[in-house]
Amino acid sequence: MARNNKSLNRRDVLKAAGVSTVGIAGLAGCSGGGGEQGGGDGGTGSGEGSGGDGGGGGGSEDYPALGNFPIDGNTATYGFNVPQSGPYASEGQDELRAYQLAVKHLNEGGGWVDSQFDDLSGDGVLGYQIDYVDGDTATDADTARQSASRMIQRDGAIMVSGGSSSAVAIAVQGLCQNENVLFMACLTHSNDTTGKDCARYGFREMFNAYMTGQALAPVVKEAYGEGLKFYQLYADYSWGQTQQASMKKFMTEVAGWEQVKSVATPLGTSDYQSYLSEAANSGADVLILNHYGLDGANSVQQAIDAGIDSDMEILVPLYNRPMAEAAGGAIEGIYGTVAWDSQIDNEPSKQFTQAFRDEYDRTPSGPAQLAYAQTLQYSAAAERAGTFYPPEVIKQLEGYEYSNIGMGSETMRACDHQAQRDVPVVQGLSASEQSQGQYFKIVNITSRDELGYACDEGPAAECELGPAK
Amino acid sequence: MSSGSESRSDAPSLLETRGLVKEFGGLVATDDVSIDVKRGERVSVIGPNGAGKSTLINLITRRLDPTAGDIVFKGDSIVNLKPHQVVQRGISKSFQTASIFPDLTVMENAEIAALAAENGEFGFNFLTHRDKLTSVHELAENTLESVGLLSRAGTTAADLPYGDKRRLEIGIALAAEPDLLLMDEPTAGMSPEETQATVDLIEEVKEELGLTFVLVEHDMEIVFSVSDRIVVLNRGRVIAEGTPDEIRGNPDVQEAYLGGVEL
Amino acid sequence: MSILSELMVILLNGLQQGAIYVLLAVGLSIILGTLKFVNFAHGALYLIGTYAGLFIALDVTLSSGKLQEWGYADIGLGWGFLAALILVPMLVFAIGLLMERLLARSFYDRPDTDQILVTFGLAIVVQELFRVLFGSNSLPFNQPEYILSVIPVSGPMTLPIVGQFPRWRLWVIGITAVLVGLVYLLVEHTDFGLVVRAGTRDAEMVRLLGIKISRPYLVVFGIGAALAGVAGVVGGPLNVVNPTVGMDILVPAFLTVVIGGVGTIAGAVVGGLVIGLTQAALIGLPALTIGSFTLNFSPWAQVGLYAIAAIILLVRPQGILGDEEVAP
Amino acid sequence: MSDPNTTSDGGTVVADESLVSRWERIREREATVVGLTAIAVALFPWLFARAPVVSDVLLGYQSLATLILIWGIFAVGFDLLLGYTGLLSFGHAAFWGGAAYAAGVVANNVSADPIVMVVSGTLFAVLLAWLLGFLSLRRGGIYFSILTLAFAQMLYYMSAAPLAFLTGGENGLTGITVTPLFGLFHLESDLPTFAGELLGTWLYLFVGVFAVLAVAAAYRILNSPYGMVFRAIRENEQRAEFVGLNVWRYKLMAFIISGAFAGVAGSLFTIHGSYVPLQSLYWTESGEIVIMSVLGGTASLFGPIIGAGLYLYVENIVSGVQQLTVPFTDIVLVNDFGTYWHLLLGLVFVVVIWVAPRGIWGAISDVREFVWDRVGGDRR
Repeated sequence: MARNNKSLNRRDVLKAAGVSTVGIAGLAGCSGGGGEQGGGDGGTGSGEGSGGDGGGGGGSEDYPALGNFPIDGNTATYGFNVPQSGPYASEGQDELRAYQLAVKHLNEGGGWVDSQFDDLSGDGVLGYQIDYVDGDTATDADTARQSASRMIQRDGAIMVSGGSSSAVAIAVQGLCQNENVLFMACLTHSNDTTGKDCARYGFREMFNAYMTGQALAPVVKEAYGEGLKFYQLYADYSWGQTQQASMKKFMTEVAGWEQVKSVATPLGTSDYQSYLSEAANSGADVLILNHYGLDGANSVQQAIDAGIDSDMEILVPLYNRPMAEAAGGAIEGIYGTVAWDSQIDNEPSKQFTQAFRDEYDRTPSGPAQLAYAQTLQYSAAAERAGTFYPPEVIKQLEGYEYSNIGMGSETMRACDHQAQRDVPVVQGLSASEQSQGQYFKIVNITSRDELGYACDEGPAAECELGPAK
Repeated sequence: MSSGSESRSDAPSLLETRGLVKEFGGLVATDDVSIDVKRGERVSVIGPNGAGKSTLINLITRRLDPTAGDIVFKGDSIVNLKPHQVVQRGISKSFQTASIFPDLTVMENAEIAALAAENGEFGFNFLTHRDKLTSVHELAENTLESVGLLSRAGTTAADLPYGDKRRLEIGIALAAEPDLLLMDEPTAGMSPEETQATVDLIEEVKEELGLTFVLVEHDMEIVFSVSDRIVVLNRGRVIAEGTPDEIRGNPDVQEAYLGGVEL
Repeated sequence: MSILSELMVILLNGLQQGAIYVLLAVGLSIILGTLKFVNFAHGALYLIGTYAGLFIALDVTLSSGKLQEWGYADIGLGWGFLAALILVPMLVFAIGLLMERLLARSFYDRPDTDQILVTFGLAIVVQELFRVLFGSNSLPFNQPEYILSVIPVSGPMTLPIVGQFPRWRLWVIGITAVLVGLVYLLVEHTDFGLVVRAGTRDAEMVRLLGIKISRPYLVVFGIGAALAGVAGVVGGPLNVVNPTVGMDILVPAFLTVVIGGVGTIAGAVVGGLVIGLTQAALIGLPALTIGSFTLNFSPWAQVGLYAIAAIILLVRPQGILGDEEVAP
Repeated sequence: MSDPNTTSDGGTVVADESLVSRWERIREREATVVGLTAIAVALFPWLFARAPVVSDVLLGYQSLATLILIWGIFAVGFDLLLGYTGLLSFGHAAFWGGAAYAAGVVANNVSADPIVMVVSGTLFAVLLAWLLGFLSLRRGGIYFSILTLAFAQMLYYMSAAPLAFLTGGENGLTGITVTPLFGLFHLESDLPTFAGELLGTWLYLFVGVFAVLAVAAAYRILNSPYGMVFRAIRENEQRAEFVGLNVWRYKLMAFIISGAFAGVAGSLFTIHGSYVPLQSLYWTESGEIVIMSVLGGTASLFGPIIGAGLYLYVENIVSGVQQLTVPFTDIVLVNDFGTYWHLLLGLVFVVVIWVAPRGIWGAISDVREFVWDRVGGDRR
């Protein structure tokens, strides 16, 4: 992995001067953070940034120290917190690729920096070179927080991005709020992220469970007709609960279907046979599996094995790539939503896909697009603000309208920091049609006009953003 | 019943078993065993392998639950007590193999036994520094002195020679200041010298403390030299009981246990 | 749906869920009972069985892990499921023998805690090794369609009363029954089994009787391991496969042993049935409504498994079929 | 022992006033142990996160220093059970996570005062330990380990789903805002002047005080009758019973005491993170404390703390190392070094159990004794 542009960005240069390679435990050195071109940090991460004097342009004269602001030296560090081990590692790797690509484009130009983001120059941000540190969340909220606090406290990260699993995003977002560091959420689908657990310092580009229900309902009504009965299984945690509630609401209201029963399955269940037997004998026409990730892969696979697809239609509200990989051909023909897909036909999507392919020789996944977009989005906001001072960056992001990331016209809503955007609806491909990075076909892009909720409705009603400083 | 000990028949009973039966699956290990130990008496239990000696000891120490029967100690039934409660009531046991705390020092070994004697089966004194427990320390010292190990107080118990481990083991049993000491083959696995030393020790204890004890032993020499009375078990039943002389001359015992060999 | 069919569904689901636990528990139980050895790495043997089964039976393309990085993404022999079912037990049997010789043997005379710790460590090492090599992504283990090209084993089948039921799950029950039956015959009706049975009761006695016990020990360990391997092959296709499957199944497998009682095959079977049926019943039972309060059982399915273990242990510490005198 | 000469010299050598033996005696003293601990706790975050050169080599940071102390408290308590009493619990996540949740729930609903949180979390852990100990100790040996594991998993699943209304389920317990200590000091802010440079935050001071207290309490317990009885039970449980000790109750007390330490640590963990992850009840957490204690060295007071530090250091810092190079050169030994951290720890763990069951602290003691032999001369 090419990491030679990476600096640890810590302490002042004097302290580090004599140390060219850092020794670990007296055994050997590490060059993970080789060159010390950066140096300097924003204090110990608890709001006492000890008066930096570095590189101008950061507006350190105009604003007080806050979080990791002001930035010492001439390098700004982003923290990318992704699953690198555990069941979502492949998703995390793809996100990391996109983050690295974004950093490269920010510093050297290319991709959307040249074509879509007028605010960005391709020569760093606000005169600072962009550097990054990455961490492994292991899709575990605790590990993710530890990793994020390392980035913030030791490495002086001015912005943290990441996600994968709403629990991780919510945990890290809370930490970032306390530490006064921006969190640009990547893949997190729970209503809570911009609902009851929303934060002033957190921004979400991804849509949520509520919107998934809204996006799917008209499509499946069209495909399967009206007056059907549906049966739901849902993972028994906040995402699953909100997901099944929104499916119930919109399948009833929009598609005119009737719910037979909705059954909770414990999170992390590996054997769904007992639940599926119940569902098969319920007399329903449609089975909605509100499971994500591994739970989803298992429940879909087992539903197919039990022959449920011959009598019932199956819906999987939210797909991701690891799940599709694990379930294989079982997802054939099953409707669901995805964050983004490389087949979406517009300029930004094509440009991103091309840039990603040029760099890595592979097709980017939905989360990769989110990772790339969120990194550029933050950088552009800082440019517009003219400073990295977090409250000013937040002001630039709140209520911002854009249409440059391939999902149509969007608004980053000020009241809950939830992007108002289109949602892609897809169908799974058969095993023989699947290829590396291609598991779905786009059926519909449900417009944002048909989605969402007002600031005093649904999840947004529970949101209190908290202070900016 | 206690035909062999007229001299003491009017003395109070210290330990009495009444019709003790213990079955394992279909096998009867002890069958209707009733023995009576008077205060101050030294009783030996002998019998061939599998006669039920160990089972009897385990029943008395409450390691095993009897299938039927009762055990009375100092006038109260102890059949519903737990092993440590039996010890607290005054029955101490010395094990077949030297059962000590190997990684602790000799002094600590004695102190643990002394602690149980002084402090009872349990206490909430987990924030009391143990240097403050002077009575425990004194008792431990006295105990070590009585078994002749005080000079080795600081040695790790595991480093003692086998004979000394044995002495320590008996010391641990004595530290509880028991009314009755059960000794399960105290000389098993010992060299002749060590055996002699142990016999001397038993004699010594017998003289000094006037202790009541029940001895289970293979070595006839020891049995006949230290016992007031002998109970012979065979196949779980008491087949004879009496003074060493009576047992020596009992034809049943010779037949069943000694295979007819004249002692 | 009639009550009868509902009960039948619960019964079948319970049998099937319990079956995998039984396979693991029998191995754990005879090793624990005979060798007095606690094997926390039993789950790792299941893990090895699952991956070995997958790679023998199917062509697999890895999407992560070091093997993929090194250019060996396409692994898997594609020899079919029957080959896996025959080869994997042999492989894991051999691994079991190695484990006994190289590791377990040095720990027979050490405290229980050391045995648990070292096997726990081994389990971590195996899991991490698999993660590094094959990636932490889940791999699909597709159910075999046919065995011997003619006998259909996957897809749904229609049963009387019950309705549709996945065919493979019936096979799981069947294969488990046959294997456990074979082990039962082996232990109850052979000289080898005599040593095992005697060893379960009193290893010291067997040693005194002069039976050279080292070789039967080795074989006991091997058989226990092989059963875990088979469980991996049979259970693998029920779920997606990833490096944590071994650790995930270890706890229920141990619970099965504890519930049923150590050292008896019948105990392991009973334990597996109790756990499987408890889970299936909590999921399958309709919600209980008292006035305005509705108690839904299914969220409690996982909890119920542990609760039943707690209750059984309170009432019968030695397990349902455990022998009182053997229990420490 | 009251008389150091008796213990260390086998009672055969009388007073020996060499420098070594005098120092030995001082070292034994409680105040010294606690004092040294306090000094170490005070210097640690500065050395780890701020000192010139040293902290650059270590790559440490403040919140990891705090976390190491918190796990250290947990490990000290755990070792009372594993190292001294010889009971291997695989379910201590129940007390750590249980206390973390209790402290969090109290903070959200009653009072978010840090002291109230610690007290309520610890109290909950103690009650839970009493209950689970009562059940699990019905069986000895391995069954005890399995039962503790099972009960802790039961709590995990309860928190995951049926009790999600209280625990936040998979998302963890959020929304905790810890109020200032004594209503005055914001825990996350830096200490004034010199103390700030040395210790860092108020939170570290708060946790540090508990860490020193924990060491003092553990030291006192080990030198109380309990310490003796615990070791007796470990050495020979049957014998302990047959000197008339109620072994079962002492074991239960050992379990409860170690649960209390886990409770203090778990509550502090909630204060440290203002968040409780569901994972804090998962069995891997129990596994981690076992690994920490064994690596550091069981049956020693400081070994487990060292183990906790080492484990967290490897988990959080070594895992981020991308390339392992020969020191002071650019020669790459291993690429992607960080991804192997778990595997490496597992291997080290197995090796430690196998050949060096006394862990790192045992190795340190051996070296020290070796040096002592050279310096003091007259020790055995």
